[in-house]
Amino acid sequence: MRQVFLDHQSATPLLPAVFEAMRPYFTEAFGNPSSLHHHGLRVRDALKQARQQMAALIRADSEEEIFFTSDGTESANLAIKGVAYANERKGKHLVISATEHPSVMNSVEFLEKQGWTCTRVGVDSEGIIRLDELQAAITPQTVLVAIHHVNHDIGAIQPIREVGRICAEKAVPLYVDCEASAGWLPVDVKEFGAALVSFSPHRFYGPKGVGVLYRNKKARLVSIIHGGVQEGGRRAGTENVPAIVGGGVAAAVAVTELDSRAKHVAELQARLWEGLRSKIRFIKLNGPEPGPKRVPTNINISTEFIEGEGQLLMLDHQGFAVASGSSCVSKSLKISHVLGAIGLDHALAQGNIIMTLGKDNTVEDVDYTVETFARIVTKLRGMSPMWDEFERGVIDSVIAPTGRGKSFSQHAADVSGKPAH
Amino acid sequence: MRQVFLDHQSATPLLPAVFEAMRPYFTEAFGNPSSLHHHGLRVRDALKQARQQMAALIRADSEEEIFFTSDGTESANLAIKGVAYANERKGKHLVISATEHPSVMNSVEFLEKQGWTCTRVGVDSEGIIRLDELQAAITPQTVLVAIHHVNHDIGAIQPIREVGRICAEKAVPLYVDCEASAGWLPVDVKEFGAALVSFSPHRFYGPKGVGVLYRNKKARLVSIIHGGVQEGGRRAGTENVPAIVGGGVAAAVAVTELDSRAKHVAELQARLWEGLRSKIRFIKLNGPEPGPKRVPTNINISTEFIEGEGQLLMLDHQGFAVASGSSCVSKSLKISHVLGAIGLDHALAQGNIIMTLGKDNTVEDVDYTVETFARIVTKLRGMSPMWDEFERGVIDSVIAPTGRGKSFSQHAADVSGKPAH
Amino acid sequence: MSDTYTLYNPTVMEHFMNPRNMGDLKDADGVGEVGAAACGDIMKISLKIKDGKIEDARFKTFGCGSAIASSSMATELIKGRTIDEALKFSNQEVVDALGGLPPVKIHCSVLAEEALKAALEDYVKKHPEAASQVGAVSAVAA
Amino acid sequence: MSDTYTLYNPTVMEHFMNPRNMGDLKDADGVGEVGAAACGDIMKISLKIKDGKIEDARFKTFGCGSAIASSSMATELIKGRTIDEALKFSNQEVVDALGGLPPVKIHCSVLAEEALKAALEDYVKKHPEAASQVGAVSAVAA
Ligand SMILES: Cc1ncc(COP(=O)(O)O)c(C=O)c1O
Ligand SMILES: Cc1ncc(COP(=O)(O)O)c(C=O)c1O
Repeated sequence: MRQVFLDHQSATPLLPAVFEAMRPYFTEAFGNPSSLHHHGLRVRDALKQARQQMAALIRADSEEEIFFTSDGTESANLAIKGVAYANERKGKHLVISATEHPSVMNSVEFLEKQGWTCTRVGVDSEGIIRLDELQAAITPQTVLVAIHHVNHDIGAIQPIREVGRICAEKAVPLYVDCEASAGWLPVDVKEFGAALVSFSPHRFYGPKGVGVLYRNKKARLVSIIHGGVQEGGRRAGTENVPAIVGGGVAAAVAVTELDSRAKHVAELQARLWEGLRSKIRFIKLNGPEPGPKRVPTNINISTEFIEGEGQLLMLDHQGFAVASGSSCVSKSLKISHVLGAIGLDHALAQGNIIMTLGKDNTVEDVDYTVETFARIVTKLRGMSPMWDEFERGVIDSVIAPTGRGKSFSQHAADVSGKPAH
Repeated sequence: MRQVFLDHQSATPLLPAVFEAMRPYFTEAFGNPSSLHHHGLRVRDALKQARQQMAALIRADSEEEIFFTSDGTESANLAIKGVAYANERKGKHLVISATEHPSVMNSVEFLEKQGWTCTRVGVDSEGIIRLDELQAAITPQTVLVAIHHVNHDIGAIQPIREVGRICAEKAVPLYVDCEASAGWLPVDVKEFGAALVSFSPHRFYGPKGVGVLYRNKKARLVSIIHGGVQEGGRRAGTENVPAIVGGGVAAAVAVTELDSRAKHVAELQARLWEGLRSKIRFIKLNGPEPGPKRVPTNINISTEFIEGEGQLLMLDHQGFAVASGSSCVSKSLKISHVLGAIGLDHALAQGNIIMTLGKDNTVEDVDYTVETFARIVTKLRGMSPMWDEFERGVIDSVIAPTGRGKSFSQHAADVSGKPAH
Repeated sequence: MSDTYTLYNPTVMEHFMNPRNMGDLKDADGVGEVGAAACGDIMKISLKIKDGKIEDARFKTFGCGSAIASSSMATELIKGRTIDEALKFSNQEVVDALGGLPPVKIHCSVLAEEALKAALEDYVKKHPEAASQVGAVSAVAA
Repeated sequence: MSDTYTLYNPTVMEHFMNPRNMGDLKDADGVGEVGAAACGDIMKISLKIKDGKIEDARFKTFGCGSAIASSSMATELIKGRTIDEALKFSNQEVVDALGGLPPVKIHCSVLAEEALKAALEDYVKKHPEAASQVGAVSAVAA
């Protein structure tokens, strides 16, 4: 069966060159970088090179500002908790946006249990942070502001330079989670005014098992995984050498291919959304229109009157890999908090599908996706009591209201006897 | 040049079968186990199999008791902090041995800063925990006892069954760090009476980048890396699928080869120590004699009147890879705390070398090591003012005292004007 | 491949991809529509009842794969049963017939049971003459 | 390979593997032995001094590779210098001549400087007649 992979947000295949670069570090150069003999020193050199490659991707001055962790989640935990613990005496207040990734949100929640407080700055209906709210949120007790570069769900690009300027004015370090942008959009730690930046090579054709944290030397940071003195004392534990080496090569390739990759996926993104919007009624794009405010890999749509998991399963059955922010696909049975934060109607959040493009997707993939997806929508609407009730005027559309009938939420509340969210 | 790798404690080369098992998970089955489409479900199945393989190695009942982390250090952090935070209301006291790995020691130190208290139970001169002290250390506030199975430096096997019995009597969960034993000695979580057990496949020919934590369902454990709901909510972050798969295969191989590997290295261990002791004067074995109280991979020696880093460097120059617990090799300029805990004389701690055997070492390797090492000792003693002063009766030997001269420590204090430790 | 690695077992997948009894019944004798507040699933079951027996059943479902499969299976199971039998119907029958559901999806089968019972209740409301046969309805539905 | 990947640079390794001036001097004119409490390194330097000039120098060292290389290099550098010149000797010369040491190992070069100065001090003690030439010794050694 024809396979179309449209879930590059969750995984990317390893570049063959990356695999070849990793290969010798499994059996031949298998040393531990902490060892003082040549087996250890050889891989220590390899780590240094990888650090330089990571630094180059985000235009950091020195490889000494690069720390390796196990993934983007751990990097976010280290950035948030490591800065919070290091500055405990200075203050115990944090500022984040309402649409950060769970690795940031839940690190902050953990600190809240330990006595920290946090202000969550709201976003507009496109998912862009409200700068005036941010400005107002920072207090003399604030020790860290954490705003992601690009949102993982809806692809909204945040005005990071402005955020950086506000933080610089207030002299508060800024942590920018670049997991959803690094390798696809230019990241420049100095232009961003970022004290900390995290990303993970598995998002741009590098291996799983390695996360990166950039830290400007001026920012205080303590370790959160304790033990030996690996990574300059900032992260204990035996380094995952092959993954670090592979991640470095993936970063080096990303530096050279960034522009062409971005251009390619931007064209597909525009075509995909144009195709979907023209073929399917009652469909909504979540987040900004394709263009300067949206990462070119991401399309996040809500298709009215049908639920997301069903769409995902039928797509999978036809060979298409996508994701969804519907509550039925999450282990917590909650809709994505990002869809909540942009004020998306509950019914539309349930019909959510996320398609993320990659360098190997083609125009044919996109056209085939539009065509297949339109058929699936028709099939699922045929099974949906909501579609039927919409057609009969019992409930109304949120996307294109007709003025007839009650809302989905009202209807769901009526039939279940409880409010829908 | 002939290469003899005697640092299996720090690294092991990947088994070819493990590499082959990992290979498809880089480019072909590259999915994210959190995804609901077939790319994700395929790797989810693979993780389940790896969990079963890990469970089998330590005779756990169910793969649902296995959690994946990034390495042994993180597993130790999760065990210690995850149990401490989960039981905060019950009590804030921990009990560990004085010779635990830094990942345990430093996790505990971190908790101490947050208000926990900890009792460090002493060991005898062979490094075996004092069970009476352990018994006395446990209080009604104790929420966790952490005692490693085998010490990483001196290879001492702890009487874990007795430790487990004491913990069971006192109804306190026991965490056993099996990083230095798993894959080399039988580990049986039930026989140990362990609520938690950690280990890492990179210690038995598996890949770096994965650590394992077994947790009995009855033991309460909260997550320390926050974010998504991977690993049953116990460890957020994208799983390192290839390493997990490879680690599972390494565990499966270890199950079948454990006895033959152990027998092989035990023979080499006896021969190595016998050779060293007969060829080199003033040399001491740290930890128990080869036999039931010592892991068969480890030889830890102190060679008097010369320093460890120099020995290590000269060995490296001749193609031998070893480790040392001397202060000159550690980034913190401190001798291994394990050598301190067994009350080793400071001069002997400085002359420390650790040789750890693996399945591919041979009798010829061992004999060649003894011969080369003896030559290196002669060369370094020829350069050492201490050797000269010993021969002239200015200072005395600790290993075989002659009754003439002062101690090294006294001498070092005299020449430096400060006490030696 | 899509067939080897699926979120649900093959029976569930088969009922999801090729649902039985999908649609509405013209002149249904009883219709029940229920919803799960948390998850947003909505399920509607229509019944054709003759001589105290369920002659036909149809469903429409807004919800995830297991919700669709559960309603498909529930309507399959219920056809031919007497009202009294149908009133004893439990979600576990759906789970068993589907060969199991993931723990987090069991509520989908509960929804199917609730939709069926709502439809039976509706039938009794519209057909008070049947109330004697189905004395248990109000007790169950309460 | 061992030659490509070494803890120290090739100059340091060369001085460690083939130390210059290793040993003791029979009838040394000055001997200094110093130790670093923290690290346990001990370094001993013996000097042969004639007409206010260091004619020969030897070392013995208990310590790590950089301690041995530092004493080898220090004895090399110091030979032929006058006492006055030797008294101005700084560890930085050793570091530079070795082409650098890891930051954590700089103290090894300091130890070499100290051992040299201790030997010079010993010389002055044993040869009070030389005190005029070396007025600075006590100040330095204090
Ligand atoms: C914006 C963002 N931050 C953090 C993470 C966590 O990274 P990882 O999956 O590498 O743990 C993700 C993962 O998808 C992400 O999209
Ligand atoms: C006994 C023991 N525990 C924990 C660890 C830490 O494991 P890792 O190196 O996988 O982080 C080690 C590592 O050497 C060890 O020997």
